[in-house]
Amino acid sequence: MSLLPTPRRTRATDRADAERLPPRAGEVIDRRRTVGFRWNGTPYTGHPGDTIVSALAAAGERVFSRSYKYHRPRGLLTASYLDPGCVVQVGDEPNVRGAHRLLAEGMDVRSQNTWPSLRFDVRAVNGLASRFLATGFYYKTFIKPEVLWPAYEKVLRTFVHAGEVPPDSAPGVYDKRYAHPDVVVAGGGPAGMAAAVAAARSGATVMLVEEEHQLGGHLRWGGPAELARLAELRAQVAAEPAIEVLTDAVVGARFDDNGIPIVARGVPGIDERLVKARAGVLVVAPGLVERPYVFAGNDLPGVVLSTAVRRLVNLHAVRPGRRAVVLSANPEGDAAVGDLESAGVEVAEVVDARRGESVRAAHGRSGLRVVELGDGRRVEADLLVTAVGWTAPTSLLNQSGDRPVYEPRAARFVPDPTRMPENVLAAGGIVGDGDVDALVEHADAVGREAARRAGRSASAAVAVPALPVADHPELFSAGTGGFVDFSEDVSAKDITTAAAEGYDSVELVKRYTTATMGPAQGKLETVNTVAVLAAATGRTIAETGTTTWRPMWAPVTLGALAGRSHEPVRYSPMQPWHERHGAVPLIAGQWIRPEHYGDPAGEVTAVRTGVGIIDVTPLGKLDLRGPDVASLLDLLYVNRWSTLGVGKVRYGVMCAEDGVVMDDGVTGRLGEDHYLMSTTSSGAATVWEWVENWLQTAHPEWRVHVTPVTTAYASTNIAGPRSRELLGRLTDVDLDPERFGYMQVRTGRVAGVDGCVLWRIGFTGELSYEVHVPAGYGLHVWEQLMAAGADLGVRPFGVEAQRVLRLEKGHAIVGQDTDGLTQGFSAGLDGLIKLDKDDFVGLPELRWQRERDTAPRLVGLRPLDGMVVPPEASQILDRAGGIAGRVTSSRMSPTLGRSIGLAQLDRELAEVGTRVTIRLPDGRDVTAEVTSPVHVDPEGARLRV
Amino acid sequence: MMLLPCPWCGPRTATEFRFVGEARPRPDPATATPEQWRHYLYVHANPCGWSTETWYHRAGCRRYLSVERHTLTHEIRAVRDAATGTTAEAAP
Amino acid sequence: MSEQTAVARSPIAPAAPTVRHGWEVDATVTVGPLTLSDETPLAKVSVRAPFDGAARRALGVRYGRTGRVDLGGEGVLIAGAGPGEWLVLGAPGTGAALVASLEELLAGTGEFTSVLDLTHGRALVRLEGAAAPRVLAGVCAIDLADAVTPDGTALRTSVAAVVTDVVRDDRAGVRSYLLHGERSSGQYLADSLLEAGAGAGLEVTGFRGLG
Amino acid sequence: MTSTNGDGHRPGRRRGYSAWSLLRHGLGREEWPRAWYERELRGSYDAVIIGGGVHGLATAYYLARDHGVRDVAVLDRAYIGSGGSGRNTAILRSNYLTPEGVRFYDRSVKLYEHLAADLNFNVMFSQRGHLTLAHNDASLRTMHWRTEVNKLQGVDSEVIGPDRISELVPYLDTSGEARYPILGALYHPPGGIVRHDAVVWGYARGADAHGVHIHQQTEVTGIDVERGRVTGVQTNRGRIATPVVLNATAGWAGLVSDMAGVSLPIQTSPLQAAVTEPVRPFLDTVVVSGTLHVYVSQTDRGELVFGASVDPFASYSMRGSLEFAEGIAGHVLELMPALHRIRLLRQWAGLCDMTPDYSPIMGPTPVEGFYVDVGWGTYGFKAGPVSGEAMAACLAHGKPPEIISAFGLDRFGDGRLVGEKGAAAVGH
Repeated sequence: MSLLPTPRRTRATDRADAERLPPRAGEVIDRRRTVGFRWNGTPYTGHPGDTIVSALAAAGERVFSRSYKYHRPRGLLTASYLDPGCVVQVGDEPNVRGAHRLLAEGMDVRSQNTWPSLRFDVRAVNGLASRFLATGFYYKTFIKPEVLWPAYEKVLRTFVHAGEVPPDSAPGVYDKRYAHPDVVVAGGGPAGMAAAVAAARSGATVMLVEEEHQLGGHLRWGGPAELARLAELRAQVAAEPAIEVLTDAVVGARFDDNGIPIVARGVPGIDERLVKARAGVLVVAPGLVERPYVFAGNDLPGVVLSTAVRRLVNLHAVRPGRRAVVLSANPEGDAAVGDLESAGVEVAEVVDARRGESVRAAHGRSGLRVVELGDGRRVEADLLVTAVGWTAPTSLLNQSGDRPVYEPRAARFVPDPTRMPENVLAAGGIVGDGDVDALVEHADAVGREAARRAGRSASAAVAVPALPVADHPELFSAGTGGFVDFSEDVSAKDITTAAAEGYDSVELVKRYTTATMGPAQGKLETVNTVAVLAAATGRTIAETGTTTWRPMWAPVTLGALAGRSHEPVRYSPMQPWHERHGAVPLIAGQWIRPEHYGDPAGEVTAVRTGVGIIDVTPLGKLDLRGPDVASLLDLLYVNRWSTLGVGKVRYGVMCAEDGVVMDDGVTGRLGEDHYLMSTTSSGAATVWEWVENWLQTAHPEWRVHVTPVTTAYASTNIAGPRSRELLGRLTDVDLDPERFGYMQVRTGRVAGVDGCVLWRIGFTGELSYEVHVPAGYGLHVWEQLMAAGADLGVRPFGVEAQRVLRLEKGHAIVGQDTDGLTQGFSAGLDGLIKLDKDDFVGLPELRWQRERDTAPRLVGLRPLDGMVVPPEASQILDRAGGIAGRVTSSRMSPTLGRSIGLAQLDRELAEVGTRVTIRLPDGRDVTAEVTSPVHVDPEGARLRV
Repeated sequence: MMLLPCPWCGPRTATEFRFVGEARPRPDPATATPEQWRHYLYVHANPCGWSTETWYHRAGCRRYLSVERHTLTHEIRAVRDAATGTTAEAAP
Repeated sequence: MSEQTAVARSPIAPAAPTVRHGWEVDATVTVGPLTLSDETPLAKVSVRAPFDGAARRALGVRYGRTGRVDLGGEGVLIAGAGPGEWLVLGAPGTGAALVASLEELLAGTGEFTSVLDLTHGRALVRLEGAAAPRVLAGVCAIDLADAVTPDGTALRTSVAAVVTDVVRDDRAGVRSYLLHGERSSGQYLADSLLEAGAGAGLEVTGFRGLG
Repeated sequence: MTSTNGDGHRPGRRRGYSAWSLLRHGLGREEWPRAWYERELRGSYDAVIIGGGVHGLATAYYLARDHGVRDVAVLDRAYIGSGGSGRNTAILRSNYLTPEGVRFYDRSVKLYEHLAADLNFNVMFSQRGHLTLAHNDASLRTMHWRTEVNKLQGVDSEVIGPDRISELVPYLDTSGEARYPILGALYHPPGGIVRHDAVVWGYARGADAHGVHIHQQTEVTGIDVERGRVTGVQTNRGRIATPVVLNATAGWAGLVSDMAGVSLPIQTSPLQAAVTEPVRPFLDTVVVSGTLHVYVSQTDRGELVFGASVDPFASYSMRGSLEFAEGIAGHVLELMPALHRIRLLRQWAGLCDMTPDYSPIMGPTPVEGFYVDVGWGTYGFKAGPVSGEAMAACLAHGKPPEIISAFGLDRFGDGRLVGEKGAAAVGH
């Protein structure tokens, strides 16, 4: 007959608190209140302060998930954030750490990776089949036939061990803020608290960050002495206003110059907050992580760590089992024995590893039934508690440049103080061992030193007392099998096999077996992996080394990382009018501007036959002042500027030093030493930096002041044969063509607004005036233009009409009709480039390009069938069917009633009159004739009226 | 991200700056051979160690800076204004 | 020639529009402890000169600091916005007069200087209240502690991913920041601040002026 | 180059992997043989390949298999696959922009399609399709351009609209309301993902079986050049005499070339990547947005793998940055807002050897016997097999085969750049 009671199957509500103990001194639950939730659809209750799993454990549940590969039942192991068997789905949220997340009313908690149910999972793999799923099996199978791999893969994907994200997942609330604490303390145990208090008392501002829901670390589950000490430390922390305490929060990483992301949950009204701290000094005090023991059956529900038992009993007042075996190698294990006894658990056997006693294996199906001891005895038990040692979670130290070294005497890695950067310190168990007094004394010195290094106290360097490491037996594996990585279902045998196959370095074994790559990021698994590998290869643990500890310490939601969306958008002052008049928006970089107002072809016709106005505010504009502006322009543009008179504007093109076309625009000379330069909309910022670059790094002696004024002016282009008539109704500037000719600039008053700049230019090929008005009056002037031009049939036109108009006129668009390798002579700039200038940016490359004369050319293109509009990017073929060029711009011309285009075309085919073949996207070929790029009014007569 | 100690603005996150590249002298365009010019255009010393670079503080003082930076550790040992030579000590 | 009285508009849409000093402004009045006001109508003049010469002495303000001075009979705020770069803020409608006064002030220096009225090219808001640093810390990486950026600090940095002049200009002992940036993203900047300040109770209030 | 095989090792295929062998090993106690062996480091080799990543190992494999050159050492200063080969996001595609690029990467995809069978090692190439999203007119135009060039080279690409995009990836916000609306996408069905480490191991196992020596933890500290030609390499384990050296060290390529006195037009910058916790598979295709600098795929393990563009400055640091993680998360959520509760698990970085035109540098150098297979930027993994094949031919015959003739080092001096910037910048 079994010594264990048979679990009784009852309704869950009957079992609430079935395993709950009488009140404990350090318990964190509020027994006066209950919290209702559902577990796999069944209602349960717990208390405020319970984690999801402590409430379920209190109700007698012991299985919380199925494992990744073999779908083995898994229960509680660490009872902390790291617990690999307690990952659950909560509502929309996948992969919730059930042994850490506090219970909340109405939670819908479900097990993950189970089908059809947690209790009966059809994918569960028995011991025999698991041999075939051994490490590396994917690499060795499904190789042939190749055509079947996609089908295999589909099946593999159904095995995925994870929660799910519904496509209509409700939005979350995430926050992000910057912080500049003098000291960040990672870890709120006794050492962290003491370090924080000492730093604050030395004048530092401190952020004290604790992963759990309360400060205190292991003191919380200690006896009366520890609890008294805890209360004292908490009071000291609370008394320091310079300490900001963040619980349920983690230091995610340590980046360059102490850039420290802190991820905080539990902030009211916020799902998760990312604090971007830039700390003077980082104090690393995460304590130690208890390490599981590797032996056959070590993943059975009921096999737990000593710290897990102590948390469960003392914090949540849950009886973890009925009959226990304890494997202890340290005081924590011994204390667990006391806790179990005080909780009424029968301790059937204490196996003292310090006396050479051991555990060989655990047996059971859905939970532990029998423990097999090293001496061969078999003990019935539903609980096996192991206390075999500690892992120092050195991740933040490694990220700081430290290389912790293995200390065999203590059976763990310890920091190498010689490699710690000046702005990082460590305290507590990660450094060494001692009683609470020793830890606190050490941490107090560390805290004072941290404040000093952060520049908050002028004292001499603080002498930090030594914190020696205590002896601990090296206990990693019983050599009987078992799991090394619970999250990834990697067994000791897998590691040994991998090493034997040649994957015998720690990085290769990690990659081959995926050990340490799961959600705990190696904090539970790394050292055991290293130890098993070391044993398999005959090397020491120190020789074997560890894998890289990468950010993040704990996984962070994408929502918190993203924070609020900061995607700047820019609007012209006329935007309200555009919105009211049905403009279809076009997103052009940060700018939102009208693409058209419903009828782009009609807009084109209005410009060609009457008058239209377009908002061109996004055009880049730079105000240039000083006696050396002309020299600057001569250097940056390929054409000549020193000859430009006051009151004149000129078109210019800039190339980079490799001769590639960079930007273009017109620049006007407003006064003797005053110019206004325009750039493309997308190039505005780049050109400004470019100008400053040449001024600051090449010609600091030039006296030029550059000020970006893109949005100081609202810019409107008034275009069409009746543009003069329209503008004349609103301005005091003399528009007489004799006195204000083509390519000239004037300043004056428009619609009652002073300080306007008027350029007579012609991107559209029509008589046109570009009016730049102080931006605050942009909407006013625009409305006045529309009103004053009503009888002239004035129409607003958008970017699409402008594209057609400029294409009819053969004006290339930089970046569309050119690309990242298009040099000046391939952009139709032959007449503009002045190779006889002494210098300009890109001159040598353009000189060589001219000499070679082999580069592609920008040409006009007309399909013989004028009704065919070849889509832009259609390829042009040479006679052998190879690529000879491409259509860069293509539209139906409302003015000509036929299709027209621009193309980049190989030199040999670029002569006017040549017929070329265009391959359309649908596969058809059409013939087109090469023409001049200028399709409408090649003489420019319409511009000079 | 590393902090870049701007001589004008003090230490700022590197995201406020634009990396322009290794400081390289421009050959005389009148006499440069294609080899010399394209060496200037394309070839980098690309050291794993100390490098003298140009950075532009686009979200701050809008000055071009000459920066001595270690490309592995990201330590920065000297920063001056590219035009005026001003260092943090000399900035007002 | 036909025209209507021109009204200037800020890029930030007012909740309750009214016209003052020739500008459309927000008539909303809030007495809450944490406010955001659109101060775009203020005259904004940029001055460029050598960073450490006679012009700087004439202006009396160095890079990184602010000063309030009387210029041509107007009280103005001068901020050392960059090395060799000053931002001068004055009452609405005084831009042209400020340019003239500044040009006169600098004429005697013998240095290469430029004075440029940027009133229409920039957006300007004021974030005020004890909790202002908390709001700003959501969108700005600068340390806003008194020890680092005391009252009278001027700096330029990224605020909600937009380059912004941040000028600390406390009023009656209450934390107050002027945020000055390129005009067309003014609405975006205001929206970003309101979003960052929603949890802290940030409210919009009307134009205040320099006072 | 002559073919020798000095240590008497019998080249050829060792006992293969198959379902049957798995059964045998599963039932019995038979141990698997080593995938490759630790060989004695000899004083001389016919060829020394520096860099034990996919490029170096593939070159060695094809040298031995196709050209009979077996006296080859592959040196890695750490472990095989420790550089870019084990740090990339394992995306394969051939939808490049230039005809030279398309042809080259298409050959690579073709080799990948049969690599598992060729190497008798399942590299898990999953051709689940590849979408490059366009959020504005300019990028849509580039997608059309790439599509047309691809089609002319026989590569399967097309531009598709929001409706079809939505069918392929229902989680994408194709509403048009987004800050970066999805206007269309370049859809490339042959693209997909592969198990990157498996490619490294498969080539290592294959090369070893053909007699190649793989030496891990062997760092090159110098390259001996006499009278303009290579005579050997210095390592932390002693000198190796050799007439042929291949630099296949990606991010460290400049440092290794400097040892031979060859300057390269390369700047090294980190490329960061990240992986989330697993979630139930919902994303079948690879999704890329150049405008948002992000690419996303989901592995068979359920993890989302993210990558971005290279860090915008020169650096050899692989420490990574928070700004990368923030940026990638923000951009992923712009595309797929429902994913906000998924957690980023781990981030890392690799080093990229960026060239001015985003095309590689392959072939001989001014130093005789010193070859380069470098300039791999962010697209080296995609090109592993074809680079190995081409560089093996190049080493064996002393001159580059036609398929890489556009990628020579001399193109920079001659001003003949191969403009892949538009397709490669964030073209994963």
